[in-house]
Amino acid sequence: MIYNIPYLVVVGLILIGLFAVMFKRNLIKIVIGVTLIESGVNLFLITLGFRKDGVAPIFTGLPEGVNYPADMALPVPQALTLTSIVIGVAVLALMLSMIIHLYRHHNTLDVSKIRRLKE
Amino acid sequence: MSDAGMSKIVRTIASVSFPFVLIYGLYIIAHGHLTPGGGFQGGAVVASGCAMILIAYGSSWILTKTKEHHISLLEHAGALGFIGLAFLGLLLGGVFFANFIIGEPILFGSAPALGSTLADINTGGVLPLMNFAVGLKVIAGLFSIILVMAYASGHKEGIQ
Amino acid sequence: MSILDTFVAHAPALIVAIPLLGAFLVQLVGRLHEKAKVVFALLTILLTNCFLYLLTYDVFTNGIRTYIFGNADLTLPVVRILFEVDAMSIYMALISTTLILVAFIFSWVYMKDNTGLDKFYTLMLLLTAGMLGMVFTGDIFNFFVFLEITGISSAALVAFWVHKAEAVEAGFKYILISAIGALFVLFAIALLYGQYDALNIAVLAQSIQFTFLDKIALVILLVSLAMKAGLFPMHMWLPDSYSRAPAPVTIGLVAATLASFYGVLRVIFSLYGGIYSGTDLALLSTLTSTKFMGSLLIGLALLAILVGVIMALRQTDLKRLIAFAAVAEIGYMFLGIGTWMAAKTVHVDPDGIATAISILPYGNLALQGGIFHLFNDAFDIGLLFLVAGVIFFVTKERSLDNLSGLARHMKATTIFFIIGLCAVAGLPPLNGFASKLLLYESTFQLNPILGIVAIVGSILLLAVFVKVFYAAFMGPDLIKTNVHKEPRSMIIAMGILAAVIIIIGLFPDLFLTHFVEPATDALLNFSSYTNAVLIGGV
Amino acid sequence: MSKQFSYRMILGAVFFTIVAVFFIFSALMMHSFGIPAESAMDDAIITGAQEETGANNAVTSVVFDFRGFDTLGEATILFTAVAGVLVLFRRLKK
Amino acid sequence: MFTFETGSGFWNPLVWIIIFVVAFLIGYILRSFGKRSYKEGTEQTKSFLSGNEEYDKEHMQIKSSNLYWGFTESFSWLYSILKKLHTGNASDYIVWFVVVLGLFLLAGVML
Repeated sequence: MIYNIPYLVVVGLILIGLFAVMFKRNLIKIVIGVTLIESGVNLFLITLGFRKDGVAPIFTGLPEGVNYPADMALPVPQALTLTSIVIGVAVLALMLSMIIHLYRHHNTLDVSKIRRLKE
Repeated sequence: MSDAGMSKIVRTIASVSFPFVLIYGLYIIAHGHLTPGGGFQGGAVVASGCAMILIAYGSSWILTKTKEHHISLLEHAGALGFIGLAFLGLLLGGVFFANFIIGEPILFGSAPALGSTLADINTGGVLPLMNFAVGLKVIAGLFSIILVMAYASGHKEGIQ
Repeated sequence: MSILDTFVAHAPALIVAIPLLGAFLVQLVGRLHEKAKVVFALLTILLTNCFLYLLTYDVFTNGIRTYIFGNADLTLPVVRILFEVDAMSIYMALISTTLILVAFIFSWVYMKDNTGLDKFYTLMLLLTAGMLGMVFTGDIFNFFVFLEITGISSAALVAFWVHKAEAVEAGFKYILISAIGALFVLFAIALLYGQYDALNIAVLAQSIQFTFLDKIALVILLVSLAMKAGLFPMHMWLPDSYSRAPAPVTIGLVAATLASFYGVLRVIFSLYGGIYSGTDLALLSTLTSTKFMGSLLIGLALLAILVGVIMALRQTDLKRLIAFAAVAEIGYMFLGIGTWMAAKTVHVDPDGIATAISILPYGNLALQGGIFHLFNDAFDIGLLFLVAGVIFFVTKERSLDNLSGLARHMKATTIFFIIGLCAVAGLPPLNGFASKLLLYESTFQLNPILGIVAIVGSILLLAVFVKVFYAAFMGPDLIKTNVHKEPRSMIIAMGILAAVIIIIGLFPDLFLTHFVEPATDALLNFSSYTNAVLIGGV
Repeated sequence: MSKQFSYRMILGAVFFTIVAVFFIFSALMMHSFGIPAESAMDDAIITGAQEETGANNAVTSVVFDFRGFDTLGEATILFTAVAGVLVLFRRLKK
Repeated sequence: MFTFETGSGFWNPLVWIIIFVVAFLIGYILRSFGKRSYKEGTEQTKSFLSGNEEYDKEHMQIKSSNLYWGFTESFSWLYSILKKLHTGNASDYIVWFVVVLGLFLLAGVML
């Protein structure tokens, strides 16, 4: 059970992010919530790739006595996390640009006041 | 961040440290197939160095030195280089994304010995080239995003 | 190996790579001449279409085709990304490329007064590449990447008219929804990866045990993709973004929404196909869960139909009205899936011991209806959005209250609107009826209420569009200024869609046997999907 | 946050709790941290990386070779974001 | 080629078109029985509104928001619920996502 604490941290991050997106009214805080969910998912991916007493999966200057693959961290989750981080940057950039425009149009960052499209 | 840039102290420190950041980022890009790092990571380092200059000097100053579409051109070059390498793999290696350089007697062509080895930059096939293409793309892409957003938060009318 | 065979062999990669290359090049080409970018983008799409037709012929004659990226020296397990193209993927790809082609033709005149057109075409090509990648990929993480490409590019396109507050608001809502949905998809992928150490859909499908974590992953995948496809309580972004995007983008969004719907299909029928398509007695324990989920999907689908049409009835904004009709149409598709999921029965012998599990024939019929309806929805709703786009282009007016007597000026548009109206409301001679008939008959056998609600929704949909026809096209000529004839490129764009609608309306059986049934069989035939990767080819 | 409790807050809170409970349960039911339940694919990659791609860094070989198409998609996403941001901040008058 | 079976029925667009043509013919025949002797431009072609003056064409057109007035009025209770549902608040969209996620988790995982 003690070994599941990293997963609980992951779930905690995702839930905090989700809570922020659901109940916070400031647009910037909503975006922070989205990035929190994203960090949680990234952390989850990295956590899946960890192997106890493992080294990084790089052969340059590999210490003697490391028997690969059994003692190496999994490389695929790291690659997936890299992809996911870049995607997160892209989404963040676009969201913030839209918020700049929303602020110009509505002069507020309150999400409950930015609702010209309803019903 | 005011658009006029920051004080002289910040500017000087930024200009002095910028070359080091640049070198470090390029090192990470170039050694992507040997040590931790790669195109994305190194590109992000260089782009953060560019962002430092941007904050120190202000976006208007940057736009007097370079135009946004020149940076955009660099980004296109990176993207085209990447997908071009993939297409070259189709033409020369028979499959999309084939590693067509490995095993050939050209730069990056040699294969490393199996197991623990020393760093030999002349390995990896198309991987170092792709690292460079992606690095160029990330530098230009992130920098143009930051530049445009910094400019737009100070000015009402659009860029370009 | 002839040159044609080479083309066919590399077609899956090229169909996605060519729009990508075009997207990277279109801004550079756009510097040469004002119209060069449009021509270049159109040529890119046409080239993609050519490769797609080659691949279509091949897949419909020779079966599933896989394509592995990179030199495949490692054999098993499948480590490289691969594309797996079956009849269902082809079916979806044909819908998306046709809609995008129409959107490009339509945008020729529609967008000509805007700045930033090179980026517009870049984003449109990226949207195309994203959708095609989503439908072709056989790797679940790759699916996520293309889902994000589709989401980001379409969000930027929804907010294309940044000087309008509503457009930016719709764009923000869309990107929020799409980011959250995609992140939860990634979370589910990570759950699956952590258990089976595989990302290939076929490999995962082989090894899935339907444990607690698998169920959670299934639910998360299903709900987040359903949100991106616009299922009922999560449909609210859809009218917002559909109504505020420029008309060519709306067509692209229709296709993107359907690509997400394809994701739902893939999750249910391929990734978890072993549980859902299987009739093994060992699956008895999973039966209640699947049936409950099917019933829940049916319930939400019925609500989607009713809420969609009832909300559409009181809308005055033309594009928003059509978007609510699209919500109802999406409800019909989910009704098909839900009925299929709920149509599993257990045969019990007199002692009360289960002897066999089987899927009732009306379940497959409902699925066929749903998949047929997917096609019809894309083209009918697409045509109506194009008509709305023409009206907006000519009159610069969104509200139906200020429109009247348009039939006096725009005869072609009126005819196309009538065709779209009849098709979307399921009036008999056109294609909408054929698919809805399948849905009515099959859902009626599950529970008569379902069929009745579906028919009521259809009738109300007719009422909705009769209102539009009366308000916008009939009546006195109120708008006297600025009304000119619709440009020829728009008539061509609408004509393509209308022609497809009429042809399929006249020959529903031909289409059903040659396209819908192979697509449905490809979905239902779970073992052939996995074997194509695990035994053949790789 | 608003002071009064609206229906959406109650609805959201109830279902948020349900989702939270399920997520926490799934975290507890994951395999133990540091001991991957299954690692056939990753082991094959680690053993094959040097030979097949000629790169000492297995992660780079995954990023650019084994899953190179993902990286193309990722680069495309960055490209999309740049195009999107430039579209949003473009000059509106010709 | 035209017909497809649905298990308990069939559908053939040709039959429908033939019925359409026949109905059109019947309508045309009935129309040809009508009187040809009305005079254009006289009172015969004017519409009769219980003796009231005929409005201008502009005022005769019913606005689209008033078109299904009876329906929307009698279902106003439903519309008030639906209006409350469609708040247009971006956070609410995520709330609904979480609600459906919770529902499906209850239905699919617990059972």
